[in-house]
Amino acid sequence: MLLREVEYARPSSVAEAVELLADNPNARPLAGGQTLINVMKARVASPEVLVDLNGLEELKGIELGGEGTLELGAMVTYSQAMSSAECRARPILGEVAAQIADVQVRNRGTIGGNICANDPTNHLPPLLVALGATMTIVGREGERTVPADDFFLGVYMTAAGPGELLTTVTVPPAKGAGDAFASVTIGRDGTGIVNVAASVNGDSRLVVGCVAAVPVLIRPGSTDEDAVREAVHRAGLDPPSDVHASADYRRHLAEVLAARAVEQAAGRRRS
Amino acid sequence: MKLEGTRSFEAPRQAVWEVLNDPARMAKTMPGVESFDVQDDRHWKANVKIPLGLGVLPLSIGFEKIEERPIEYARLHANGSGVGAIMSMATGFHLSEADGGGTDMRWEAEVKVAGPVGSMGQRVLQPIVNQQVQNVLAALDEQVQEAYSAG
Amino acid sequence: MEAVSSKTVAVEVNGDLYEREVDARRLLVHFIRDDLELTGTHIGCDTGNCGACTVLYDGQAVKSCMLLAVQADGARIETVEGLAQDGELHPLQQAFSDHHALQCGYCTPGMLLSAKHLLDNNHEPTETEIRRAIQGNICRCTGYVNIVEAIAAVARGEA
Amino acid sequence: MSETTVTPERPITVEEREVKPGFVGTNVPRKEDARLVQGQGVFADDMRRHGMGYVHFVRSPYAHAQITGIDVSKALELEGVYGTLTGDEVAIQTDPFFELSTPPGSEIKDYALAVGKVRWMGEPVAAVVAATRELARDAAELVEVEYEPLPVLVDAEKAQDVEAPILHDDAGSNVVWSGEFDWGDFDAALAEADRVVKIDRLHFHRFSSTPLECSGCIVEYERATGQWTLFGNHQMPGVGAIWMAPALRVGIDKLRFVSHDIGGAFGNKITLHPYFVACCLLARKLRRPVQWTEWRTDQHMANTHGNERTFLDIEVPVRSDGTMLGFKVRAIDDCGAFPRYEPLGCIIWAQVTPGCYRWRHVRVDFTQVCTNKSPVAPNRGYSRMQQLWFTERLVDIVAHELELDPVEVRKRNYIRSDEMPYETPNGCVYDSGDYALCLDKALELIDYGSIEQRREEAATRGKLLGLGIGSTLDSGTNNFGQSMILNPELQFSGNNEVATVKLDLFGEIVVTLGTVPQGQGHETTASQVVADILGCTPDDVHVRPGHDSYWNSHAGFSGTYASQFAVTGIGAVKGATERLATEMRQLAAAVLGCAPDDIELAEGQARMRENPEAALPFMALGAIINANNAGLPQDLDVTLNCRYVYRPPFEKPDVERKYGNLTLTYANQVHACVIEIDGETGVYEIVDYAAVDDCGHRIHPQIVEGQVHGAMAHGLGAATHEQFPYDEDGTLLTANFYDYHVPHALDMPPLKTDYVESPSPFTNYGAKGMGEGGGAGIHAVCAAIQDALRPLGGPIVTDSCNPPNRVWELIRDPEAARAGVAVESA
Repeated sequence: MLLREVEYARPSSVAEAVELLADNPNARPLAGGQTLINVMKARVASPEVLVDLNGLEELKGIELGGEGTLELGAMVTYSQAMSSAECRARPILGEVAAQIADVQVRNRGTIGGNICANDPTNHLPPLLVALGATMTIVGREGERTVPADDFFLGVYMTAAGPGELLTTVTVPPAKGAGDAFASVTIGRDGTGIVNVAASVNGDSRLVVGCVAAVPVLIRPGSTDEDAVREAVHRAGLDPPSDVHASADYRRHLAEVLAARAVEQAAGRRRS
Repeated sequence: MKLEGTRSFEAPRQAVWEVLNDPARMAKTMPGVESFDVQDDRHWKANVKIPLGLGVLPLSIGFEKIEERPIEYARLHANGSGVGAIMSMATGFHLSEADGGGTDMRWEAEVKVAGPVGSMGQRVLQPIVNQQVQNVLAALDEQVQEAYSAG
Repeated sequence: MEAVSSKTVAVEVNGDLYEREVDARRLLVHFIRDDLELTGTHIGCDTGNCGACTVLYDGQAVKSCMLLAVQADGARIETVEGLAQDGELHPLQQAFSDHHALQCGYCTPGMLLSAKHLLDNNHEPTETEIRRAIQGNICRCTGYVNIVEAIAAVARGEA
Repeated sequence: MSETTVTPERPITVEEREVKPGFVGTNVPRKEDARLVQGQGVFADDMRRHGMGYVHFVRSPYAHAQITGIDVSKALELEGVYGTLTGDEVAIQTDPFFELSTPPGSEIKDYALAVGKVRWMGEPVAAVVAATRELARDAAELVEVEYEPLPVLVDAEKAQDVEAPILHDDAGSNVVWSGEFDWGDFDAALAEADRVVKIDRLHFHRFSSTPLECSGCIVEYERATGQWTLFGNHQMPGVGAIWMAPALRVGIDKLRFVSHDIGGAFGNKITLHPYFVACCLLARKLRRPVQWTEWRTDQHMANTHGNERTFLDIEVPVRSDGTMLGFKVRAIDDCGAFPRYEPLGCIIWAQVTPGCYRWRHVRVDFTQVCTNKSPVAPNRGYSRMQQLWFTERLVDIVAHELELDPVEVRKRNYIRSDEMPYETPNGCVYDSGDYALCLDKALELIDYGSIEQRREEAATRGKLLGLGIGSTLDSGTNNFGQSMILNPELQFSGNNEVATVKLDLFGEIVVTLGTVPQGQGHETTASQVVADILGCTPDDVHVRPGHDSYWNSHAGFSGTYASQFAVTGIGAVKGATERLATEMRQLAAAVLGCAPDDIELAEGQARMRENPEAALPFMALGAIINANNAGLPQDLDVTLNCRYVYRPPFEKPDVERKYGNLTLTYANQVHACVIEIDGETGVYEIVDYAAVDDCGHRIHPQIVEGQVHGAMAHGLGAATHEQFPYDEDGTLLTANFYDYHVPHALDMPPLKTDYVESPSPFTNYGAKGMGEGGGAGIHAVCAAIQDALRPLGGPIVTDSCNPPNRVWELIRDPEAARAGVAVESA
């Protein structure tokens, strides 16, 4: 509770938002606020300016392209992703969104906020890496796209740097891929201890969350359980040890959950 | 929390050692350093703003060189305090000659963090500290390269 | 456009329009409790976990400790004080009492609004759907047994 | 001349109302609910006062350090800051709080703020008051405190080591209190036994009930009289005042405690006195009301935790048939940085020394120590929960090691219903109960007969199924004389509670309780008792919400704690109401011209038994005595305002033998829990759960059942996730709800309940205090995990908190988890 002093602006366009962000290196975009406001309550971070994105309709779109490419505005909430007909093109999105926190958080929390916060236990960073999504980032200099693999830089840090704004998350067509998400959480649907996202289609993309500052992408050569476990083992994960889980336990869970996620994803694959 | 690792530099041991003992160069390895004062050859002070993505954590940090055995071992203590935040770090650097002329560095660090950052939860604290240490090491690498190529 | 450190907001709460100047840093929950003196909305944590501060914000259940008051300009908010109409308890309020779904009553306002959000959107929830709907509301007294039962009773039209 | 003058010839006829006698024992609607469901409750943070300032505490980031300097000047320069308070001022203006212990604990100096030294991370070091909450926190950040860190002690087992850092130099030792308890003849039991089961170590973890409303108060100081009014959520103000008044160097009546609604307390709001004293000093110094609200992270870091207890070198003599003869143990209790309510926990456990069992030979070496952690205080099931967990672990470990059925071992060792009232080896009297019947009912609810079949079915799904039982006692109504066993100098014994019942001017029945309720429905249950005695309905009875010490309806032990309202609170209400009824009959008799015995109270009237037409409505009685009393007989000693102090029948204990009756009633609960463990991950789910409760006659069954639900949820939370662990630097690792996981609705299993009613022979209505539940959920989950893992090498559950990581460790290395347990032939 009880934030430090802060200034507030509610731009009416992305361009205006980018100007506000670029004007002050200590300005931060305010999306759903379900992470940022809490960090500010703890006074761990104290941005000087909050640029509220909630008025930007252009960031709230969900579009399904003819070929099955899904474009999600950064301000799409988890609840919207869960109920969106377009999102059913990639059902794993709604399935995972439904596991995030609780109803109230899902009503406010946004896809863009989830990945830009990149809390190591967040659900969407490993999922979007597994799906091979790309992120569109706008800055004063213009627009660029960054593959999910390169987007996550650290806890609370992504390729969308100061003065920039994530606008769109583009999820490629499923093309028959099977997707799955497996996790062990603190309590039912709680904070992740380890989570694993898998997308299987020819080559498998397996991504482990909660074990490092950024999601860890592993490409097991096959969907065979032993091969998957071996690939995770060889990845040499160095997860944190904390009150919820030892590093050993997290390493073990990464293998178990990877095997489960890949098995489920393979089962969901449409050949 | 305890962290440790190894790192190889493509520079001779003497060059690495000099960087480790050059406060001005060490200052450049600090994340978000704003000012740096050398008090004597064992004590330095720095004001830093550690970037945490969502904002910055301002700390003023005092460094003390505790022990040194030239060109093979150095031990440093750092004590930082900010608004309600306390950080302390004890680090050791062991240098040895690598095959082919480079230098291998084995390092360990014991980091203690308390205050509001701690209350942000277990899930973020250790990854943040880990990452900051990695950043310092990467910067150290740069400084070594820079000093070596300049020298 | 300029960023501002305070702002006048117009917020509709329980059908009444309030205009107040607020600091940008003021959380919506403090605005509701301290500035509007609607103290039925409670605070039970500082991390967005407990749900005691749940209100309906443009019809959506949200935790008012994770919004700024300045964001609420133009919003329509419903708090526990708005549930009873013309002296008649809302069916959920009555059912909570009938089923002994509250003890200390501290989580109750937030719990009622989460339940209302559920029933506004789902007229025949299963027990699991009820539990999912109140997962973001911590109660330390009841073990949720009677809360789930009370919500189910209202859904069945028994209250 | 008043129209309401009443004579027998002209009785007032009142509208006939339906009056249903016998409200006690029924589920009348809760009186509290109407305001609470409408958000109209008044909690600590809901009050405002003109010109008040907000308090923010500056807290220590170190677990152990000397304070070498505090500079508040920058804080004072901030516009909107009203003032500050530091430890130096506190040390000058107050005396240290009274300590309950004998030396060395008695030498500890405990103040409202840290004086000279900090002893846990989060300890308040200074306080700032400002015009807004936000400003107060801004200013707190500007207070500059210099520390010199000291070595940190977090491991209670190392507290007595020579090299251990000493927290309290005045005490010269980290030991607060230690003592030997030796009842029966343990050596003879060893000789008599066929086997001795030895267990190296069992550990009961630190957690708390984390009431959803954190602590808080508004304090006003009246300069004219030197009186403070503390509107807040202290749950035991009588005892709070005993600490605070001497510390503030004032008489006890200078402290007026007021509470309205309290958002849960569970014992965690018994030791708020340091914060309240700081607020008193600030209100006096700054000449304005001050308001303090504790936030969640503050509560976790620096309010109270439950006692952490380690049981070492355990020996259990057993006969081959599973008859257990007693136990020997060395217990180390960790009370954190300051004792405060402690060392009472060093004796409270002895209320339930043998748990539910007929064990006669007990030897306990008990030591309580300070560590650099947040201080402890009572926490739902205070000190008995630890002991009951220990006794339940003994039963399940013995059964496991001797390959006996835990159900059979329990039944063989349970105290039998025909032995009630039963005197334990240390002189406590279990009043009534049928533990075996409760167990049977619990087993029936979870369909015990099908367990083996379900175990096999679960195995086909890769799951390990286990059954666990937790049998517990809820000892209620303390005999405070037990404190004399710890410290014979203490002048505390017995117990008391107060109620005042009056008939007001317009006939309103007004009840004032001494208790300080926090959700237990006292307004409702009190009204049931009053209605039955006065012949009216609970709706006719106004029970004042909350507590106000200026109502003069409280005594030294008033409060809501230790499962006692059904005995003490109800005892007081019943006593006061009976006095009022007697007076009403006397008054009616005087007016109607008959003998008091001729009058009955029914249907809201006092009327002549033989001539119901001759009746006075309550309103007439109230009006006569309060406003129309001319002509009443001079010797009629009637006030219609009756205060009664209930005093349970206790003797002082035998201090030499540490022997005596420490509690009046023993409710009991038996829980049965079925879990399924994922053998690969250690993640488990509770798939079936039953709780059977016996608290004698239930005054309001629905409220009783609600308490059973809540206690079970606390037990499950503590068993699975809730813990307050510290790292070696004394950093709390679960500083708020990010890491301290409290069960939510999806975490809770389906719950089945049933009850038995074994009336207490010692109380009104045969009721027993209840609500704490003795941590049954913890015991049942531990037992179920151990049972489920039997096929995997038989690891022993030695810790009370078992999150998935720990279960996985049991699976991975069962040998390590068995290493501390041995069976020896005697």
